[in-house]
Amino acid sequence: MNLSALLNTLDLVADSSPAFTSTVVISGPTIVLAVIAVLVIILVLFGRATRRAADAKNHLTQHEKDKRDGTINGKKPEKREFREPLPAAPQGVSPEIVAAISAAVYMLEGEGAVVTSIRPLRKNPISCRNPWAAAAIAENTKPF
Amino acid sequence: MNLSALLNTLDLVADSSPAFTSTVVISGPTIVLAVIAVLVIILVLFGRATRRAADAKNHLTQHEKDKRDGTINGKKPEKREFREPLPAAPQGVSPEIVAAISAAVYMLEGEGAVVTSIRPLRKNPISCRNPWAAAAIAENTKPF
Amino acid sequence: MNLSALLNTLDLVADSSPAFTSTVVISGPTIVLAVIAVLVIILVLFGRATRRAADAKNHLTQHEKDKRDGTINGKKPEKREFREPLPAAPQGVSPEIVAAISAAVYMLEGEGAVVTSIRPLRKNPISCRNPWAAAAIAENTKPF
Amino acid sequence: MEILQGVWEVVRSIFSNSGYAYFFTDGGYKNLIMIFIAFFFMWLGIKKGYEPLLMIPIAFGMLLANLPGANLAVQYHDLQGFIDLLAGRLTDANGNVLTPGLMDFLYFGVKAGVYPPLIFLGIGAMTDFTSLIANPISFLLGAAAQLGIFIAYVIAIAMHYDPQQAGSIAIIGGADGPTAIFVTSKLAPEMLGAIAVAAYSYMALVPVIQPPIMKALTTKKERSVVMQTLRPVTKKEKIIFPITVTVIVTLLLPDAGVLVGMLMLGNLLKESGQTERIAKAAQNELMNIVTIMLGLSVGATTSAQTFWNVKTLGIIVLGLVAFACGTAGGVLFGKILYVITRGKINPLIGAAGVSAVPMAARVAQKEGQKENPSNFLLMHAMGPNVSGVIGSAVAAGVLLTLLK
Amino acid sequence: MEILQGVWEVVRSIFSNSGYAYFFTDGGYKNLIMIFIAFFFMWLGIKKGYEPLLMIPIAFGMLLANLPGANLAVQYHDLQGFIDLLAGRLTDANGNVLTPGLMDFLYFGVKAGVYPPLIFLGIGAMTDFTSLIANPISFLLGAAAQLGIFIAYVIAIAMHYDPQQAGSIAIIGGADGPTAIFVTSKLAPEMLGAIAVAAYSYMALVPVIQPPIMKALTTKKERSVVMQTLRPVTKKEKIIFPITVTVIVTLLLPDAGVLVGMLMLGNLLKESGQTERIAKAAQNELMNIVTIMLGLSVGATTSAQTFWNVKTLGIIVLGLVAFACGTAGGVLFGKILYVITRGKINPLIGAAGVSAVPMAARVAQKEGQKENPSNFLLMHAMGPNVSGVIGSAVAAGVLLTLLK
Amino acid sequence: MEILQGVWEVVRSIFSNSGYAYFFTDGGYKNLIMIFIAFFFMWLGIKKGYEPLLMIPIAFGMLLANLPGANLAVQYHDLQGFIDLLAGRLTDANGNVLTPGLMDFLYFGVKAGVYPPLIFLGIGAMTDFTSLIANPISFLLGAAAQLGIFIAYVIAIAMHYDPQQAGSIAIIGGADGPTAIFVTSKLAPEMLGAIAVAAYSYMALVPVIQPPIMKALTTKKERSVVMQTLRPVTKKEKIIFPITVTVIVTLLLPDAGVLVGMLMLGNLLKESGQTERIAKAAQNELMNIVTIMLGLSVGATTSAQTFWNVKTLGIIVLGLVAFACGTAGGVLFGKILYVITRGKINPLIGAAGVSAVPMAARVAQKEGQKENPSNFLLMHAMGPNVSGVIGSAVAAGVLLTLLK
Ligand code: NA
Ligand code: NA
Ligand code: NA
Repeated sequence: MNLSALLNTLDLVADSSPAFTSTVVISGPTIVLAVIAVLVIILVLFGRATRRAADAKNHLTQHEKDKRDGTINGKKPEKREFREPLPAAPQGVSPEIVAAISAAVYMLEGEGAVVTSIRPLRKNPISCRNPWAAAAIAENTKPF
Repeated sequence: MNLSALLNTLDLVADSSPAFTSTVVISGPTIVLAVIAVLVIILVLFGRATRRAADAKNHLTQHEKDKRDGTINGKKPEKREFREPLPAAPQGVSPEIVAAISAAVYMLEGEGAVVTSIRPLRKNPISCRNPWAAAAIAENTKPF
Repeated sequence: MNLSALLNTLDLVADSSPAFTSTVVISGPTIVLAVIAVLVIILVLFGRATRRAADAKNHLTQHEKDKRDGTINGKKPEKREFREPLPAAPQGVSPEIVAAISAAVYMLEGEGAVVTSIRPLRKNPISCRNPWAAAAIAENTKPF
Repeated sequence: MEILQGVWEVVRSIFSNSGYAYFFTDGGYKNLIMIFIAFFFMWLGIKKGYEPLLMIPIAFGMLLANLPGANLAVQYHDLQGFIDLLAGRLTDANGNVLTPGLMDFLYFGVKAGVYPPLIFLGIGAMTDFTSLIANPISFLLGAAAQLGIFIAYVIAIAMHYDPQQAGSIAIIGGADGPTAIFVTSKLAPEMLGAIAVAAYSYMALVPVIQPPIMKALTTKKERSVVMQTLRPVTKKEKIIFPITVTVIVTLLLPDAGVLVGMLMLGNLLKESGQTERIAKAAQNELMNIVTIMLGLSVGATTSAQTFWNVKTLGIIVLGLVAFACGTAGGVLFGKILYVITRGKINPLIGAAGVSAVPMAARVAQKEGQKENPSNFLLMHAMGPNVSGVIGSAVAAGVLLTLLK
Repeated sequence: MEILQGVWEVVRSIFSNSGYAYFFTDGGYKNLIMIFIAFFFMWLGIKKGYEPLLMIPIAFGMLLANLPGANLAVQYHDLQGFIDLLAGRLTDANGNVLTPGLMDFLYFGVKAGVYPPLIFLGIGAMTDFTSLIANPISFLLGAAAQLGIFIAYVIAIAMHYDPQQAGSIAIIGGADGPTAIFVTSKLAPEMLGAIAVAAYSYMALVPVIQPPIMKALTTKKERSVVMQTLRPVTKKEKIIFPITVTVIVTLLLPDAGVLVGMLMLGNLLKESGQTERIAKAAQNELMNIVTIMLGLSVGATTSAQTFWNVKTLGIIVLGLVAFACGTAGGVLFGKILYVITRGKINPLIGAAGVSAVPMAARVAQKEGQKENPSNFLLMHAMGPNVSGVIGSAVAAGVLLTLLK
Repeated sequence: MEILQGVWEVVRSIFSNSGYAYFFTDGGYKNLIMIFIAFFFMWLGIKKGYEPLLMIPIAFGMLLANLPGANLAVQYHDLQGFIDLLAGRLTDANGNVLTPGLMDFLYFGVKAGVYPPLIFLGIGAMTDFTSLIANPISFLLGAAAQLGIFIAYVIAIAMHYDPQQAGSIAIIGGADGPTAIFVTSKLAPEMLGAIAVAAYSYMALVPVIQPPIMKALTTKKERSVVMQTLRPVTKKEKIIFPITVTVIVTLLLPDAGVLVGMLMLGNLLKESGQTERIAKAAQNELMNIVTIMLGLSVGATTSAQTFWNVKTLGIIVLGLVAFACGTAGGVLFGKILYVITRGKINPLIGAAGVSAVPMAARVAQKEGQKENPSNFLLMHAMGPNVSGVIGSAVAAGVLLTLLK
């Protein structure tokens, strides 16, 4: 059954009346938030399930598990061994991420950025299968 | 004049009757084979005409002619000079073909294959004009 | 208002009569020439405006200005310093243009041509953004 | 004599009845104004770089549509009208039968609602939802930033727009071109050109519109928040994400299904790892071809009569309101999350929720870095940013459901 | 009060009338089943790699078509129905006027018989017929492997399918997706989704289905036959081949003309050496775009009512029968040729005659190598393999002629 | 017995009613002749390299259209006919309802006037108008070379062609395939195949047809003229040029608007420097796909009844006349400019005004070099050459205005 069919049975005619306008302006954001909230809940639950399955499967060492959970649950990791060589790297940001983001920022903004390592670029979260697709992403994500 | 128009005049209505079903199941393969058989005959005749024309044009030496005919008419060539260096090459398979096929098999199956020469790949019967087309062939001939 | 609507009011019916045919054959080329002539006038005026604006903006030296105007207004430049090293280069053709055209001719005709410099090819007036587009231009401007 | 007279009449008629002469007829000046507006938008696209991939085709379509007699304006508003036009059943004001022109055929893909979903397919194949999967809470920011849509709706109603027109104007606040075109082509096709142009203009102006709002609504401390590294996301999650979103959203809000579904199909083709060939086609060949046809035919809907009136002027104002309120909504919701998470979320990334991928995310990155040069918000802002695309498709579904 | 009531009604209605609620209405469970079937086929495509280029779009189209209220299922079955849908003359069971959705427009290319020939154009531009030209006798193996089609037809009739449905099911044995879709869209469009999915599934299962049949029907001696080197083929022959095949087949069997003709045009564009530019476009851009639209819209024909019934279950059984019998037919005819040529033909290459290019040829190669590690049948098997494409197009012509 | 009889009847009927048998029926020989004509054009395209990108698809379409019973000929001549065909309202001479075939759908883009403007879009994106901007006077040469069109028109009228047919034949002299197809599909669709083939054949023959005319009309001194270096052209001029040409031409001659407008949009996309992505799509993907569909469906309009008659034979003669007179017109106008500019313009470049880009310009280059080996006219000839494209689009507008 279609929603607009139902709206007809509710005598909610789309007009410029305050009643209908208020309906739109109150129910609109509510519905958008509600739909997205359902998605958030499912994603959170699914993320947990995935991690649990991964844990069970991979027999992670407690150390590794702590590290990863620390990142996800939002607890600060107590110690990061690779922190010293990068003075500017702030709490919670690994040097690889800094490099990756620096490169991305440089590409997008043309501003200078200290690149500490070239390796992480291979793991750039923007999927760059071929140069044409990469150019396409850079060029074409803009207009939409 | 269309065949289905004729079938109407024959009172051959497409139904589930044994008569019509038998008609389909007997005439169907017959027609397919007949159509293909006509093609085979034409191809064979055309192939012979092509060779004859090529012979007349190229003034082939008798030796070369024998060699080529031997391959086509299915007679074993008495001697192949380049046979010794390739122990595994069986009767009727030239080392170039072995190499080409090995490469093809390797590409398709991922199994090891002895490649004796890199040159025949240029004559690879799969037309590889550009890498994208080649990838397309490998990737896309699969689904259809 | 559409032209054909007007033609109807003029009782100019498209038929095979000498009157209509003459109308077509006289007014046709006239209109084509007139439309193009309007374009020519606008382009000439616009070209002058552009140059004047460029002059005002760039504060060209008188020497450079003369040189450029000489080319455009059709006056022969009195002297070309780089003329000697290229004996075949005729009046009004710079060696760079010779090279560019030689390369273009060579590409198109396959005939030999003396290429004096490889640099001007970068300024080749045919836009060659990528090899595929370049191939496309060479291949596809042909049929249309 | 007859011949010379005929020739003279023809040549004279060419000039006296050409488009030039038309400009001096009753109402002809409107076309002239439209042509200059087209030049203005071309200038925006070419010289200013305002979303040129769509602005230039739209502006050129606008130019062609307003050259009198060229039959390059879209002549119908619904599918039945297209059939009538083909069958020779549509007439103009003087009773002359209209003949279909190029733009009528190209526009069919807009009116049929085919081009925007195909562009969403391509966008999906180019979008990386990793940040969103790693940090689902940022999804809410992409929802909050749709607030501007509904605020603009109220104001538009107050300015005496029809509900359908108000909804079409409001969706500019979604900061998403294909969504705006899709909704407008269904609700108020007569405003399509103006709304498309406004949407793409404001999207290009994101770096100008957003920063003052972001600064006004946040404290220095909030803007300085450095966010935690995102967790890694498995391939499995990336594959299940588009399927889940399609099912959940479409079941809750069927009218959002076509946009969300095609976006997610594109993403699935990319993430599956099995269909690179067609994922590439979706994001390159198909998208480029559709972009040309969409831009050109949307521009060609702007005949002088429909475009240039007071209602169009309102679009400019309301579009800006929608954008600004959307930004504010995202930032304010970001502040709520800042409080809830005890300072773990930087409210600036809320502004990225308006979509306008990836510019809004870059703006958030830039503003954050102004307070703390070593603060890298880009990846965190990508979450709200791509969720803004989904958010405005959901808002589009709401508007279509209520107003259609 | 009125406002609050309105809001409440809207929000409540969203949830009480969403697709979720629909699942609990009369017959709603069928959609839920279909959604899980779609998930299953997505899993086959993504995880198992079963012809993912078509399986994933088909499965996603199936998912979208069965999300209630989204208007993403194909709503018509013939061209007249499409016109009626555009003109607002089609109604649902309750008398509501149907509005055309995205899938209705994309499906037009299937129903009009445009997509499959365009895919054949691309396949032709990718196919090398050299092996077939060098060894024309292998053409007969591609004909013999169509036997399965007609055996499946008899069984389908015995299982009380209509002749048109039986023909559509039988063509699965042709192991050729576009051919199966073309025939089914003409004869039994209500079965299109199921048959397309079955055809692509069994094509993906060729390496599982064929080897036991091949072993059961051949002796070790037969499987060990090493075939002669193929003669070289001139460019002239390669150019004349597609033209000849087009003329001969179309004159004998006009209904096979459109498939065979487009296949051969694609091949001519490739072999002519003069039209590389458009041959590439046919095998890349055009084919990829059509593949997306074909897959998606074929999947969208599977509404819950038509897909999930006993007749669909039969397709699974009969498709397997058709495949198995086709393989057997090819191998048995190979044995006949083995005898006639006094052991020069290896019967294994007959199995490649079902088409499913190039997988069936690889299977023949692999089985032959098991008996003799230095036996390379691949090139010899390519002959029957590509002839199987022509063979099933001819068989399609026969079925269309007799059953249409 | 019934079964055997049925089988026998079916098999017998296949052969007795196949296309082969049709050739011996009344008028059937015409199809056979057409098939051989198609072979001839294939030979021209493949072996002789006569514009193969269009000649091969056209010839293949011609072949398919004349294979009896295959339903691969275009069956309608106007848009209403297409709708009737879809709706099952068209019948053949015997009263049987016609069913739409593949070519009917592909031809829709020709009949709707969509393909030629899209090809012009691609051509515009590939064309460099620098030479023309630097030397506007050469624009006039591209206008003068359209003279052949109108001379051919008079002769065609004298040979008792309809005015519409005469105009379609005359436009061959424009040496521009898409323009010829666009005009003919509007004025005389029944001649489309013949005119397209003639146009492309003569375009391929430019290096044979032009040189004798060029030599006959010029003196050695004229041919030896070395032209001045062209001035550099700014990016701004290149951007303003396409916009200006669109506005001026379309206002003066609205019927030329669609061709000129799309050509100039393509050029603007290229020159703007902001839209490389879609400019590439216009000149590659879109153009290649449209080329295949255009060629194939234009070829499929040549049913035996319409193609092979005395009127078609006249096209061959008149096309040559149009070409020759166009060349002469360009050269003679070049001589006028030679006098006016006091020997600064080489009259040979006038011959390039027929368009046929870039072959005609190469011919001018070659002839000039014969007199003076160090004379490089290529860049100077490109001006008239590309202006010939605009010139013939303008001439097409005149013909459409007067004859439509
Ligand atoms: Na948005
Ligand atoms: Na097959
Ligand atoms: Na021309």
